[in-house]
Amino acid sequence: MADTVVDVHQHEHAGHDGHHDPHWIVKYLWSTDHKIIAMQYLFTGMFMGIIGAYMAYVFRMQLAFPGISVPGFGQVSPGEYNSLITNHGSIMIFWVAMPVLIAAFGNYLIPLMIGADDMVFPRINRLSYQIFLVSAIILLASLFVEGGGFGGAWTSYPPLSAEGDYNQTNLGSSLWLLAVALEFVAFLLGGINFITTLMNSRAPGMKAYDIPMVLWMIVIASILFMLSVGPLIAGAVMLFFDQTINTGFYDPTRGGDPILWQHLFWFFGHPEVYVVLLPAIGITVDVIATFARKKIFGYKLVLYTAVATGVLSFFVWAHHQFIAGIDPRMANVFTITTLLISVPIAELLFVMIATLYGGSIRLTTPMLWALAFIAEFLIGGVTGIFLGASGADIYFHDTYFVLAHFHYTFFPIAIIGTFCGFTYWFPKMFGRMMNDTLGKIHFWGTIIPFNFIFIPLFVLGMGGQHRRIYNFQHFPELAGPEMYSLRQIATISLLIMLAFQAVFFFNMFWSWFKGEKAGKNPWKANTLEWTTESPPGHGNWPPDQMPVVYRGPYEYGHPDREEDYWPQHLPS
Amino acid sequence: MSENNEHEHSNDDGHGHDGGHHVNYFKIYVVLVVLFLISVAGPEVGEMTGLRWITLITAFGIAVVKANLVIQNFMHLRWEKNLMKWVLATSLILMFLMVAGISPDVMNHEGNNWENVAAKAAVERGVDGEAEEETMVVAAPVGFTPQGAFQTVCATCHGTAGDGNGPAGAALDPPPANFTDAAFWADRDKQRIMTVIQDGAAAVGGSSLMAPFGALYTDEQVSELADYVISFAPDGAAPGGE
Amino acid sequence: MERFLIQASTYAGSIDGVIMLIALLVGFWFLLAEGIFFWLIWKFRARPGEKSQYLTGKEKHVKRWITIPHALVLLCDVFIIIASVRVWYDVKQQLPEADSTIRVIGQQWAWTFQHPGIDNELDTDDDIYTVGDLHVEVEKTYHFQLQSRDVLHSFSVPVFRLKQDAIPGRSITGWFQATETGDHDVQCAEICGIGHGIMAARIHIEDAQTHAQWIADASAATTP
Amino acid sequence: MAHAKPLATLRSATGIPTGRLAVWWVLASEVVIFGGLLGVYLMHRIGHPEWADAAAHTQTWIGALNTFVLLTSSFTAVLAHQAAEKGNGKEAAKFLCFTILGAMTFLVVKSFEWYNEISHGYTITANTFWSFYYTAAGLHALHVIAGAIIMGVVAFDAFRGRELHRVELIGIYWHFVDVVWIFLFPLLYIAK
Repeated sequence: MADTVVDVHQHEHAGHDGHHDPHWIVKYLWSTDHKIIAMQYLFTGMFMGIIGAYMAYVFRMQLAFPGISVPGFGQVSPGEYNSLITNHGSIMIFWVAMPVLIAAFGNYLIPLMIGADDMVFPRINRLSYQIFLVSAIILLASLFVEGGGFGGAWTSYPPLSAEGDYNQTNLGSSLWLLAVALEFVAFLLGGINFITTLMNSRAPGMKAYDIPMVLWMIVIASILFMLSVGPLIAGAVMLFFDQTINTGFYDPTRGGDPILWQHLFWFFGHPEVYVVLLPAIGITVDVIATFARKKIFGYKLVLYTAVATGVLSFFVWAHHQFIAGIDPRMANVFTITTLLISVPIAELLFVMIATLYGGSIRLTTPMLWALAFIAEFLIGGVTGIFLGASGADIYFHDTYFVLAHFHYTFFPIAIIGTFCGFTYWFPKMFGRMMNDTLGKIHFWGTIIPFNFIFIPLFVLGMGGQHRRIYNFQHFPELAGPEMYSLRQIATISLLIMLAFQAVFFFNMFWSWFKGEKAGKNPWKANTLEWTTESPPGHGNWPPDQMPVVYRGPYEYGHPDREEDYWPQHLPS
Repeated sequence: MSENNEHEHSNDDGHGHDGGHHVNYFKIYVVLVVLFLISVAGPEVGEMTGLRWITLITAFGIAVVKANLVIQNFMHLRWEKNLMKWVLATSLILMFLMVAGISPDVMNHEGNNWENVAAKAAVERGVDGEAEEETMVVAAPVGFTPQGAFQTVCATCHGTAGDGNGPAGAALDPPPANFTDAAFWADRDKQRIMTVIQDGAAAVGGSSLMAPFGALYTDEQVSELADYVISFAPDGAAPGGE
Repeated sequence: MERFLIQASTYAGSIDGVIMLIALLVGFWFLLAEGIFFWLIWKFRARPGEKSQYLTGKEKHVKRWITIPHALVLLCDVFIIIASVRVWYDVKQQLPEADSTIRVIGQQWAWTFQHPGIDNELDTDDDIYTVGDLHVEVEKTYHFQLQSRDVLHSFSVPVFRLKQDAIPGRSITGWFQATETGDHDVQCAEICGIGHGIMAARIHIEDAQTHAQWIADASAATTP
Repeated sequence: MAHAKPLATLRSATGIPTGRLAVWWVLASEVVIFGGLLGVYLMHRIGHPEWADAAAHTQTWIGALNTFVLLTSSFTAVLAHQAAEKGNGKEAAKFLCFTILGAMTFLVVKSFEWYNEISHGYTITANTFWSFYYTAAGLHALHVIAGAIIMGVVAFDAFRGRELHRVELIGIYWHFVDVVWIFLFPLLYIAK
């Protein structure tokens, strides 16, 4: 099959390099190997995550103890506060959740789990990471330009975001927008690679229903991303022109419309939630199946509900705008579609819970993370119903209730999901086992404070506290001592949680160099990545041993077998 | 590997219908050019007969037909697997969905309990009309007194006594100006105070926390307000008048 | 909800009613799901020598454990939708006859309120403008016209359970009727720049006498 | 050769060659970018009948000339594909060069047109109609430039008889650029 993109130059280049070790820069920074690119995404994402967490620390300190000089930052001015919350949100979603969950796990797992030697377009893959890196650098640079970083919230509603006169951060907001747009381009390139690879490059014998769920989810997420981001890219170009050359796309006095941006943003923004959710669900499903030693409860059910969720997610976007000035009649339509989306999501969670039934559950660290995902995401899911119902949303919109709700969804997705996947595939990535005790200490040290951060925020939200206010002293009803004690509980819990992350980093580096050797298949799992060396060499498998697939990925506890697992590549 | 080989493969594997597509590309091209000519001529006919729908049909109807011809025959979508047709159709349908969801707000200029005043004004004045400074007609407060204005608006931050100790001022960084401080008046005149009230302190390089309030008051009122602000200055520190 | 914040408008109770209904329905599902979840983790913990069961999820008697809750979730959704849409209709779509109309104008970073004055008509000479203080009479129906001068703001009165964004270029009409006297916070609920955190106002809900007195005083103070 | 092109690229589980599959996905994402922009423009245009006065200043004949140029270049692109299918790299390169020539003509005409309009004061900030006009046509022109550059590379390879399958891929992309213009033409020029 030669009718594919073949790169002659790469051949020649590769021919030169073939027999001696390339310079480490070429090997680690200029590599086209999907595993190296995955690591680049993973560590860039982690680095950005640390920056995002630092921002959270600074503004939580300001909220709990207004006016103090925050250790490691100094006094927080209102402008800095706005910039911190804006960039915290943008970083956590665009530069942490997406690169880690989709790009890092996607790049690492797709070729390994479908039995291919690399992505189909390795050089586009590298380009994708490079654009992503540039976007991250631009974003970080935007924090230090004159006027400071952009402070108009991650939703970037015009006219505030469009006019320097309004946001006082002319350059910062343009750079922010540029960074986001470049990040979109990076993920479009990456997404095309993921989709094409999964569609075309599966190992012989691997049919559509033999693909591990995590890959389906990553690819469905990529498709959702590709189909939803287009209008926002167009909208971002328009906003960029508004900012830089003073056009009037979002200026009501010149025939534009500020509501338009909200629609374009959320037409992308809501599917985006599922773009990051689905890979996390996929990781969880795979981990649960492995450690419960169970076939997942209804493979097709999970797949179809995921697709249904994806399709429905295009019909619900305006529930972010119920009271934002859209026509009130439209709100009824979007209430109905929004509540309907709870059905497939509930079904996904039911299926995950039902998978536990009849299993033989081993509570390893990855399994704890997977179970925590379900338990915590349920809270995020049920509180979403309040916000999707237009009547209740009149009160809850833009309060801390919303904030606590989406942290209860994004935290399980981006943090719990990442730790789940990372601890599960760590042996494959680095060839050594992570320390289980340290892993469990880190787990409990993260999960317990997490709840103590956000449950007080639910209460504050119900008390009418609005978001994005840097100091509550101007609102007598919010400045009471009981309100402050709730804020302080949240902040102190955050400090405890951040402190426990040190355990994770210690565990990671220690296990990386000193951990117990993992072997090929430490978890006794079925999928193809466990059939090669840990870590896999270049090309993943020796060319003459490319795997062939004989069955689905979740054949655990099969009655015909003595062992409780049945790898995909073993002939019957 | 031989390039020729590769190419032959592409015929076999790529299309599954060897020897090209048996399309007379030239014929399609001629049809496209003819359609194109009609679409250009359409508006002329429409203008002559005064029938606007002729223009619309020839313009957009033909665009759809032409696009379809190109997509089916030149892009060979006609011979492509159904899968890709579905993908492209989905992306197109999503765009219709998007337009359907957005148009009640953006295309219409009024709806249930709301009215897009600015857009209506824009339609009203046409493309050549100059936009007014302030489309929203908000009358300046009647019965203005400088004291009253200062106490309701300015005092929130600058304090009732003009000493910068207003309830909302405590959290601000930099703190609100203290008008009773002689040092404050060392390099300020009335014109600057008026500019700051109207355009905000950022307009003179100060803190952006001092918002522009120009929309609230007429020029005379701002002048009166500035006089009132100057009256806080300690003896001898007040800047000269105009 | 009253535990957190008093209800001071006619529709605050019905909005809280929707919230309570959702809390009951989803609370039930939440507790049920978490209960089953933890029970399963405990029940099917790994025991040496015991192999897991092989269930594909295709068996009908197993599958109904998913399909029945599935249908019930849908049913609950229908209840929530009906309750929610009804309240939404009352609050946002159908405006009752107004006793008085006020105008609320947001700008960076202050609220300007235009009260109709003695003649109870807006845009006349005796209108009373205030910045940061809204005076309304209890048990009277008010319409408000919400406008913005520069960027998006959001007029939020938590005790009324009322919130509506102000959009530059648009005039959005809404209504409220206060049920209790008192002074409460008005917040801006849409980020509007550096001063978003200081964009506070107070709403003064007064009885008929006090309100009339205020109108008289304010008119006297501002009439030249 | 340990570093040979990945085996993954050579597989085709769907039956669609990997390169073409990817191009279709690129186009799907382009459809939503242009679809979003044109949809938004359409809504504004219907909501603002007064823009017809601004649209009256667009030069239909220049737009028509450009439409014809792009149609013709699309035709030569498909002829290049035909030649490539027959294995005739030189012929394919020749037709691709015609297509590039078409792209160049398009851009020259476009710059002339824009120069003319800007000198009359119809700049991108003159009115929101003109903002849309320049943004939509500019985004399209960007695609024309990108297409022309890639086509140059493909033609260079094809002339030496290499990578002939790429002629089809760039062709598909080029036809898409043509299709976008087919819709831009009536939207920006004809509907007045």
